[in-house]
Amino acid sequence: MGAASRFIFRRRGGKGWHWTDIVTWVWLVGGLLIMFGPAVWLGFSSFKSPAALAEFPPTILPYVTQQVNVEGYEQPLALYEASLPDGSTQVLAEVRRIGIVSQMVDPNAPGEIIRVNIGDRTPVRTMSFATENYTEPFVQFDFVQYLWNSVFVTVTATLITLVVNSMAAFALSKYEFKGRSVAMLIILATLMVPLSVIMVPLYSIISAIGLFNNLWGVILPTVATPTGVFILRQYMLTIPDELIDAARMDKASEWQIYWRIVLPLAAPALAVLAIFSVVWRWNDFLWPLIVLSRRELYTLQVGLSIYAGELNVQWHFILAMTVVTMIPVVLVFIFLQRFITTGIAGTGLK
Amino acid sequence: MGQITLTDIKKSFGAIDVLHDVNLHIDDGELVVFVGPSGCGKSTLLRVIAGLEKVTGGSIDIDGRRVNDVTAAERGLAMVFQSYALYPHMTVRQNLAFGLENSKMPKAEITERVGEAARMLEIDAYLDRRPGQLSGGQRQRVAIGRAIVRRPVAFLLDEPLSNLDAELRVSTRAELAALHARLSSTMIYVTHDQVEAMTLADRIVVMRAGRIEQVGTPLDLYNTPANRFVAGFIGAPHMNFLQGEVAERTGDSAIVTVAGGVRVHLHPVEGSMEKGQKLTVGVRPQHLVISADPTSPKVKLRLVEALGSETVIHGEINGERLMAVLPGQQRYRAGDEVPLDLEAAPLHLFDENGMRIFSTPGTQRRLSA
Amino acid sequence: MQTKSIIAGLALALLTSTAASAGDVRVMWYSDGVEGEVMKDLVDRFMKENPGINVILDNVAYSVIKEQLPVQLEAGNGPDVARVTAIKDLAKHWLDLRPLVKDPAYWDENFGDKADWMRPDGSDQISGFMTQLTLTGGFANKTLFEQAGVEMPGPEATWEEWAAASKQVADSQQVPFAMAIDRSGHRITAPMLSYGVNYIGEDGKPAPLDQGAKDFLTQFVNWTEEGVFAKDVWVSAAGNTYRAAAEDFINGQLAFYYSGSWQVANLTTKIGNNFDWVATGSPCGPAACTGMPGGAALVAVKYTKNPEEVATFMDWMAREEIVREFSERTLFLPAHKGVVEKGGLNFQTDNEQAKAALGTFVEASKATSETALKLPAWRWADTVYAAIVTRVGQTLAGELSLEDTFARIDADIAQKVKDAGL
Amino acid sequence: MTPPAAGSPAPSRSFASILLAPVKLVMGIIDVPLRALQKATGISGMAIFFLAPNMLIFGIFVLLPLAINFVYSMTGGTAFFLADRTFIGLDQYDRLFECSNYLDPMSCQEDAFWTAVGNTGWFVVLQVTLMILVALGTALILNRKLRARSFWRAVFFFPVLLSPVVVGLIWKWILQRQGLLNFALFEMGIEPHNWLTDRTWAFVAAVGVSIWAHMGFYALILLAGLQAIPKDLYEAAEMDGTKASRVFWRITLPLLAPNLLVVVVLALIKAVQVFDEVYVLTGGGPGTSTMFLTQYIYETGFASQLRNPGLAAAASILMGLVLVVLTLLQLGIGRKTEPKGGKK
Repeated sequence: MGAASRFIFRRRGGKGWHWTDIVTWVWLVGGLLIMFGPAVWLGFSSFKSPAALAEFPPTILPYVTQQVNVEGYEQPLALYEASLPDGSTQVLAEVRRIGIVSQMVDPNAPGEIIRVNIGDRTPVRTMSFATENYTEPFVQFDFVQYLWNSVFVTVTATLITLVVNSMAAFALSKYEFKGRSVAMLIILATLMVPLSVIMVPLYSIISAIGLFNNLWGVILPTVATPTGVFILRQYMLTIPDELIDAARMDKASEWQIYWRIVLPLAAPALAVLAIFSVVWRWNDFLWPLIVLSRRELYTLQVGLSIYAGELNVQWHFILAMTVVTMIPVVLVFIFLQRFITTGIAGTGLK
Repeated sequence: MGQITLTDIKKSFGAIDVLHDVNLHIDDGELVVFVGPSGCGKSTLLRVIAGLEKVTGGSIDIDGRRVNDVTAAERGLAMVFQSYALYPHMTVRQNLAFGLENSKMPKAEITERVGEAARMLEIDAYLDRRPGQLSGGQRQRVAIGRAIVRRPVAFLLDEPLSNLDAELRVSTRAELAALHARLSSTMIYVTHDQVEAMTLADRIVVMRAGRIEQVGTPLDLYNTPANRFVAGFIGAPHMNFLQGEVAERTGDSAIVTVAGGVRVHLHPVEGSMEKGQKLTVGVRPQHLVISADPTSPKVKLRLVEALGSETVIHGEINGERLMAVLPGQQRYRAGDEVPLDLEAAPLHLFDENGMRIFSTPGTQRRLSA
Repeated sequence: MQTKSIIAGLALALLTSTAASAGDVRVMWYSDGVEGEVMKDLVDRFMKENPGINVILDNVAYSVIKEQLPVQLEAGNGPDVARVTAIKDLAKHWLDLRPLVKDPAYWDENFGDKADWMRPDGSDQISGFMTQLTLTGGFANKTLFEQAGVEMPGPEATWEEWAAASKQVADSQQVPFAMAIDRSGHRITAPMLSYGVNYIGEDGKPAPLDQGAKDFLTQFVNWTEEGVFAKDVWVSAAGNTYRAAAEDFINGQLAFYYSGSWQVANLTTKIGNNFDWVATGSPCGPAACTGMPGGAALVAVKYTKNPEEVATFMDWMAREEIVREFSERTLFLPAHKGVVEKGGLNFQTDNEQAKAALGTFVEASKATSETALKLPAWRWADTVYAAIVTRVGQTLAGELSLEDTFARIDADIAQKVKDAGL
Repeated sequence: MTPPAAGSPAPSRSFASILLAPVKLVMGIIDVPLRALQKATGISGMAIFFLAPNMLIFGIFVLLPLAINFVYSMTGGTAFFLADRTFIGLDQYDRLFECSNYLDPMSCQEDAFWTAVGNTGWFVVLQVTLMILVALGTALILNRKLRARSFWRAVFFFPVLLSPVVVGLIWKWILQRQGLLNFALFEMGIEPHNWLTDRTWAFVAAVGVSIWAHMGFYALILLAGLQAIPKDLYEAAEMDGTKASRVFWRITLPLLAPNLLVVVVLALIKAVQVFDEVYVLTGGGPGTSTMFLTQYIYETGFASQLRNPGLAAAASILMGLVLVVLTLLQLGIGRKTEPKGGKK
């Protein structure tokens, strides 16, 4: 730890610990635990059997009781560490349990039955990854179909979002026209309308125009995000107007100015919006759940919800599929993370 | 090719009038400089000519064709922007070619033109760099190159040197002059720096508050400024202005008192000057000399700037400030009192409205206390 | 590029929205456990036997059935067949299979007693059948009782007796709670019925809470405050959200857990060999020893474009041997009279406890009271359930006094009746 | 990147140009009719063209629903589709406002609505304040000279990527009675506590979890602001021997003010809309102590079998009014901070 922390933290002035160094250290390590810890634990939990998931006290890693095949018994038997009346402890296999008494045998000498009070035995456990949490859904569940739907929704929605929002942002940042401030006002005002508030009428609109049970019903309502217009416009305001004048002098049409000058220059902001759009669309749950009720149209998030029944929820599958659905988002983030800060820094949010 | 005529150009942004009835004719091959303080409308006028702004009234003609409703792209002009406005995401080559591609020029010709311009401007070594990798001077050349490849009817340059450091500005200025000589096409050049205007221009257009104050060759403006504004604007350091009054007028001579009693004897004089008329006397700092006559009016020095080749003194005479450029090195210090006189100095007289009454180098002049 | 994909997408969209070709039967299905897989097998077999009919099984989250299906139905959309629980509420959307099925008499004979649960009042419509019958009932942690040396109350024991015994066990074994009951109006209605409650007023609309209801709820709240009943599960949500207390029972934290027959499979897998447990049936109250029946039905939807195929499918699914197989494999209680009467269901589990528990539930179903059997067919049942759960949850969280609780429950129900415009 | 020698094209360019060739082609084709359009309408006409697709989608899927919601709020019944609903005027609003004492939600006919309003109010105040403090602290620390800064940045940003449902679930498993936290406390010999069924703690948990989930985003905005503060200001302060705390109050904070304002407004808006993660975490309980407005609207209008879309719409219109106030605030701030746009 010492060497690692010395590597990680350069102390103020290089000599001695200033109190701010301690605060920094505590904050970072605490942050690492609090921010990453839960997700790591989620990852491990996704490999637990249903019984282990329900278990208290919970374990960090997935464990199961070890089992052995004992001569003379058809089924494998569970291994326990039992404290015997003589005070010694021994690893025994449980044959059956009758009330509070467990009948056990020594796996090496299976002849004799030893009776142990169940309070005096603790299971011998080994780490075991319940990979069937992953494999079973892959088999039963049209994973590939759901993945394709998710990818289609995410990519299409993101592309349309980028094009449509950047066009609007271009108009709102680089042109003077009647109604510009009204448009801007409307967009800002709806920046804060949560979906759940307009869900009922939106649902009736979707079903009226026949987009119910249709991936476009998931895509279209989300693509005109006010946030996207807002972020892009703020960024485009920082692009000098002279560049656009120059392009006009260079015989570029307005459309060319948009896609050959403004779009490339707004790339950092577009990257930020793309990242957010991918994350939002990929994680979208409530709305797709409402619009889609046909198997072949499910996205992954909706697909994994089928494990939530009326009376029981099959958490082991949900957890495993949640981890699977998190992977692309994490990958996108890892590859594009440098854009996030530079993009946010440049989107005029400062 | 390259004649531009502006007739009664008006431009307003909302309720604010930026240009008032501007009339100007620019001849083919001429290098005209628009000069004036910031906010005078010179850039707007340039943008109006470029087609980037629509006029509110009047008409613009290029080579006899009215272009009011012709878009910027189709006026056949090229513009060099103050910030250069190079496309940061394109290489120099792409920057140069962009406009040509837009007019659907064959590839081969684009390559040829880009190469030619690059050679001319000595930027061929940087063709595959992006603007961000170039120095200020190199960017400036690229910006000019982008205009040149277009072979425009006229070049419009909006303060193209203002982002360069002083030294580079001087050398680039010379190159621009050479370029103009070589291309011999019409150029309109906007600057707030009168030195640039003086050195480059065939003709200078001095503007103030949306109006043209005077149009003329650099020396015209220097020698016979039409009004007090032009007189003060052209020439560095700027002209001294002294408030005065006509004390005597006899025939072709006059005596004007300035700065609380200093008498200026003028001969010959022209124009209408009557006794008691208030006026302003302008004299360039270079035209003041140290008087050998100890009775001459004395200037109390406030600051002495020794530049080596010359010495600039800032002084006061009866409460009015005065500046003089003296040749060589002088041994004065702040606080000294120095007798000054006019010797072979052109004087400029302006009436109460600031309009010139007359200015002539031939006037006899003498100061007396 | 974007435009191309938009055009392609729109084309695709048009295709998919009109893709309901003749012969398709869409089944909207939710699962609590393995029944989705069993259903998939059955559907595959059906299609093999009926090559002209293409059955598409849409596995959905229960929330889709509960929240979106009603809306779809209202818009005249929806699947052709659905597995639903709000069968009475939505009865006007179900298809009458009587003229379509091969042998209506078979349906009346075997499913007739529950047919009222899923048809508009006063009609003789055949809407579908119950895929499973559920019955609420208790589970006891036998091992805990043994360890504590407390004798488990017998079959006729009262709620008080169970509470006392469980409390004794919990105290002796240091488990956090003695008893728990799922956060569900349906669940809590069972003991309320045993206390003699009647929700149904003379006009068929909800009556104000009667004395029996107030007695039990008072008792329940007191028990919870004393730590007999687990408070957690009831305060862990707002509104009428369902919460199960199964996890606590699975972890050996409860002596007695009141839930229902559907938990058998769940408990079997998750408890494994950790302790012994038994199903107890429903404890008694002053009036009865009843559990609450319930279940899910497979119904045909009126808006189908292929009623013939739907009827063929429903006929096939309702066949005695199919119902039997479905029940045996899913460990659900069957609702088919023939299957029940013949008995001898070979539930597919090698867990003796599970088999015994299922046996107990089958036995306990005979004690189901008249009122209990009426409730699933009563339109306002859910309204009453929701109001009770919402307000009792608040009471247990300390937000309402008991008196206010009763007043609020009555007011909530009255408001809903008014909202419905009836 | 060293610039390649003159004449030879950059190697990456040729690859990119192959990739972009079809885009170029399509854009070129689109350009033809658009040039004609531009000729016909002029440049300001093109502005409308650029704005149109967004406004169209926006109008259909955001504005129209908002308008319909308004109509909904004037109708009664349980029917979902407007055509099947009866007009009842302002009854739904009357019902929401029927209260004998507005400070006591329990005295209201729709006590759940007022409880939700109160909860949302408290939540907004607490969550926004605390989150901004935490985000500011994180930004200040990330702005120090750190090794592997981008790693640390990622650590704090990471939860922003998770879906609200996942966030809710993770924390539910940690905080529930038999959760990881209690287990850890138990191991350390501290009495476990039932966090999610204690009215106060559940609220604290809701606030904490939503801070956990969103803090990283705001910390990054603040970090971007910190990095934009010119270093020479700090050097000047150091030359003057200014105390660190004074540097923070007199230099850092004032120069960070525009970012802070943006963060406050965005966080406010987000906090008023709080729903998903808390819904998964606590379900609104215990009792109704973490039930927020959005949950009330969702459950009243959609999620329960006995829904009342009209009442939900009325509640959402009232919520909208509150949001409009926040919008105006945002606009005021936006005007102050945004760079000058348009023409010179």
